[in-house]
Amino acid sequence: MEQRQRVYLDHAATTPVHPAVVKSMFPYFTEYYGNPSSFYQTGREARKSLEEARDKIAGIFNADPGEIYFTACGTESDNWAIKGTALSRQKHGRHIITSAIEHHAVLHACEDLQKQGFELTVLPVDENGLVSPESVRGTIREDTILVTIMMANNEIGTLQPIKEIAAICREKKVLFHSDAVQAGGALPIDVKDLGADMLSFSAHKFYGPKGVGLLYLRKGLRIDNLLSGGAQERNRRGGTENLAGIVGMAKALELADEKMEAEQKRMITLRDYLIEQLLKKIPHTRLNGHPEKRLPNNVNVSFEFIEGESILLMLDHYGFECSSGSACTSGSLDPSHVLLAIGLPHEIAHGSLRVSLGQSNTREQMDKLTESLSTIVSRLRDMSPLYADFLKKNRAEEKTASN
Amino acid sequence: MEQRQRVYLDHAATTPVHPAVVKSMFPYFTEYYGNPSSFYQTGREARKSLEEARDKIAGIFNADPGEIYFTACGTESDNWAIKGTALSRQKHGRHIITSAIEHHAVLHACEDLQKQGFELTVLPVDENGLVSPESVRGTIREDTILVTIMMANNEIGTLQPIKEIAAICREKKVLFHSDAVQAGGALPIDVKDLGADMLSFSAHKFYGPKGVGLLYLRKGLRIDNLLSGGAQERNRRGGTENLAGIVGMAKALELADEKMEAEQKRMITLRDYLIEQLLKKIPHTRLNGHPEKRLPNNVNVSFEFIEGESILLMLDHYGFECSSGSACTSGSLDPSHVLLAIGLPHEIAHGSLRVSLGQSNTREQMDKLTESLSTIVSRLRDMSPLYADFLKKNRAEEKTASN
Amino acid sequence: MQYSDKVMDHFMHPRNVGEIENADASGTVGNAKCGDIMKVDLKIEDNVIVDIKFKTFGCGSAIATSSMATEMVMGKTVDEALKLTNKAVAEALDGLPAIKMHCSMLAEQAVKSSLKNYFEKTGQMTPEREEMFKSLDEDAHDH
Amino acid sequence: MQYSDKVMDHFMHPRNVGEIENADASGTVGNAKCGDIMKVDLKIEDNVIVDIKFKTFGCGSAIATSSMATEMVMGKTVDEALKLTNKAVAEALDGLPAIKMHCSMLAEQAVKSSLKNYFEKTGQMTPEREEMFKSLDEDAHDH
Ligand SMILES: Cc1ncc(COP(=O)(O)O)c(C=O)c1O
Ligand SMILES: Cc1ncc(COP(=O)(O)O)c(C=O)c1O
Repeated sequence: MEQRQRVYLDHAATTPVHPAVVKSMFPYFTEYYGNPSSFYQTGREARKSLEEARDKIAGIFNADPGEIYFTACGTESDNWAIKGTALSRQKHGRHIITSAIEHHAVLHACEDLQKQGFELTVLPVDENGLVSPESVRGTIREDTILVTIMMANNEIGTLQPIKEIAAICREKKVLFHSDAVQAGGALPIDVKDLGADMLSFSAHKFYGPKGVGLLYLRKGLRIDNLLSGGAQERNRRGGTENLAGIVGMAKALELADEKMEAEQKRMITLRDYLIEQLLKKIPHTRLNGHPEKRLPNNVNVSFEFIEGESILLMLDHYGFECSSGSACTSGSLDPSHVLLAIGLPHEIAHGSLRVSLGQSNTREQMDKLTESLSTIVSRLRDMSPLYADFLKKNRAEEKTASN
Repeated sequence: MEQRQRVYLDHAATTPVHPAVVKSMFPYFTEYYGNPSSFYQTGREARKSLEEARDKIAGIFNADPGEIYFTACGTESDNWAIKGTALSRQKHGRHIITSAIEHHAVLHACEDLQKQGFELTVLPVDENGLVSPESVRGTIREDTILVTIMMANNEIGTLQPIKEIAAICREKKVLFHSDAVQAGGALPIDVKDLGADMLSFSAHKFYGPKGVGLLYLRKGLRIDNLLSGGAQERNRRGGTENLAGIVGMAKALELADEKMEAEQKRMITLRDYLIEQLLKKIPHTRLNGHPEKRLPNNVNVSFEFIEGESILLMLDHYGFECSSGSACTSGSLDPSHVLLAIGLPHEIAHGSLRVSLGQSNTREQMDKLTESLSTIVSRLRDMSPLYADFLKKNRAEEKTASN
Repeated sequence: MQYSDKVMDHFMHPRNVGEIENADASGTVGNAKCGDIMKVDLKIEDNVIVDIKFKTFGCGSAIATSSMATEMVMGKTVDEALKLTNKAVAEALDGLPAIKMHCSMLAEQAVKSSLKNYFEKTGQMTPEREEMFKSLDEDAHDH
Repeated sequence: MQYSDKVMDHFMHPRNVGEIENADASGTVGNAKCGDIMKVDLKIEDNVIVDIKFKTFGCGSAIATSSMATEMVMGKTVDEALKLTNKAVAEALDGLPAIKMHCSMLAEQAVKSSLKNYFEKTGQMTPEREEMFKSLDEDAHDH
């Protein structure tokens, strides 16, 4: 394949690690390599760095350091919050509420519990991907033990009314978890203001390293362990701490926090510009997800009559790295459950594209992307029997109309 | 505290990352940062590196690449193997067999299951820390679904007869898991020869990074997921892969494998020299664990009449970083469950010291350590009421004898 | 997942894209729900395929296999064309990722479906030929 | 867990280590099972502690608190010594890690236990003094 300049546009999948983050991690491999549980100097140094990272992160989220638990990834945080709550609360009830557009880390964790006899209610979303807080209220029962609704959707970018949902759960005395993996580092988060009981984060979504995440667990809240073992994380998550990763995560969050406002503004401008250009320059294109209540960096569009993987493949050929709404690449032929949940017909869902912007992206790249996409979409439409049918139907209608 | 040259002697707790390993990881932070599940070039490159790492590791263990599942640590591997087996086999039975000297990652995972209604048999060990294969055979019942016995003990270094136990389990059609965290990189491992169904490893024990481990799962074996989510690891372990960590783990294992024989020999020589010196130069000292069937780098001794933390503290002051058999440092006052399991009285267990050697340690350091320990032990004995009692009793006995 | 250079070539520069006006036969397989539709038009003279065109809605390998399959039967007699297998298409493309093998299946079936249409239209359907289409209805919605 | 410099000083250079031959009183608290034993010997003249020695089996902070506690009561009258609190010992050491506070408790109790022995031996036990020892038996095996 010919090599061109690559333009990375899939920051919702993962981000490059920020050079300053790599630098912050570096000493922990060969120099400060101690086990934070160890007694001697090298161990104490490690412990100190560990707790400094925790303090830093807690500060940014307006949490207590004792509310931050380090994990291996967003998936672990989600599984721990959901399964840990279920196991610890099963005497009170076995009913769990989630939404139809959750990440698989949440949905599959819930389904694991379903197999063990828990009952699951999966709330629908509206055409913009919004969960209605009132539907949460209406669905909570006597035996409901957990509501888990994501903060920001990873495919269509829709932001949920988490604060309202948290308030309802608090009122109803049901625990509330939110998968905030896509929100971490992108939106300001104040746990006290938010009122959620548990929040999941993953470092590699905000220019931190892969393989490290965290779970915010509100003070006083006790849930069962998922990873039992040593006394790490105050006896609640065993395993020698990934200190380099944790230090890196803290650094990455700090950097994101410092430039949050400016970067958010820049992302929104870029995002809205790209959306505008795509809708203007490519006919039969629709925006998926909420027009305003969406992640600053998320663009998700459907191009009618064509299929997503072939769009991605051509984009890749032209040097643009994006993601599709079709799960075709993962070996399944089903389009994304999120796009179906917002009511897209299968063939439209198949023709979707997610562009998730990041720190290195520019307006110039948006122009080039729009241009390439214009070409790609026409080429694929020219090959598409669906488009041919559409044109024929159109022509027939025009004829009828002009008669 | 005054700064002296530190001598690190706690390689069973964790190891520094080998510089070549750090180097191998480096490109994966900022350059090859793609998500291995992504479709485009950056993702495909990541996928390729991921599978190369898997192939390399599989080759070293004589396993199929499809039998290697990446995890976040030894603790996750242990929890997954044990809980995953239990949940997937509970219709066949709810009885699990383990040993009294397992790491807490195994013991606590088993205890979590106990709380959920599983039945646990904890096999005793002999005075050297050995589990008897025949006791495993005798304990297996109709409803036994899992036997989990560690390969090498992390405190006293005893190596279990895993091959025999695996054969018994195979004969009895019970799944067999072994926590091989301390054996990984230290002993040659051939999964086909060994015959275990599941094996846990953790990279930071063999000069790889913290926060990455693996579970070997024999081909065809299906257990429930612990971390459900995306389609990673063939749908069996969700979470974006810690690619830098995985590449580092493969590199570390490769390095360990290359110099396995030579390093094993060197370690055993150093270990036996230190044991000999300590027993010779410090009276009332005993070796814990099996004299021959032990990890090449493990020394565990008890100094009678004194307490472990104070030994560690003085050693730390002199620049030696070791670990104690007392769990005092972790906030509990109980001595290690392993030392109690081999029959040490509490006060002897409290006075234990673990020295776990590594690549940088030398014979000269062993001499210095012995010297420092001589001084430390006498100083502490001079303060010890137990030692005073012992001396008085001795004098009284001598008197009686000479009468 | 990595496509071969051959697949990429046929994807980026597909052969025989289009429709044939007044085609002698055509066939469509797949459905939008599954994410793959292939339509094949044939121009046939003396039972020889003198022109073939396709339109495909689908992933990269769906387009590449359509292109390759049409190229492979172009100029063949209808009975030779009937022997086209998905394996042969995949091999001609230097292989397909395992999860994409169904696309080559679809290409085989699109060609066969157009041939079936031809035999039926021209009254040439024989029991032997009928036999070759047996798998068609089962598999087409099954991929 | 990090010890203060004061703790390290008293641990590395403990004051008043030893035994007193023909001590006027002595007391031992703790047990080997828990990993801490402290023994305190007293030499008392005119109800004033003129000498005090300890022997301790235990962790770093057990040794440091023994050293500090003995230093704090040396030269005091027995009734002044009776007012020693674990909190005062810990403070004098610039604090102890939370999980080590029980050690300062043990030091307080070791001193008190020796004083109790003194009062009993010399027939000086009064109800008021008795009151001061109430916590002794409960806590000593409880830490
Ligand atoms: C025998 C054994 N099993 C499991 C573990 C847990 O490994 P990790 O800390 O990487 O989770 C360790 C080390 O801590 C160990 O020594
Ligand atoms: C919303 C959401 N939740 C959870 C995850 C899982 O995070 P990780 O891959 O770090 O386990 C992701 C990303 O993959 C995500 O986007």
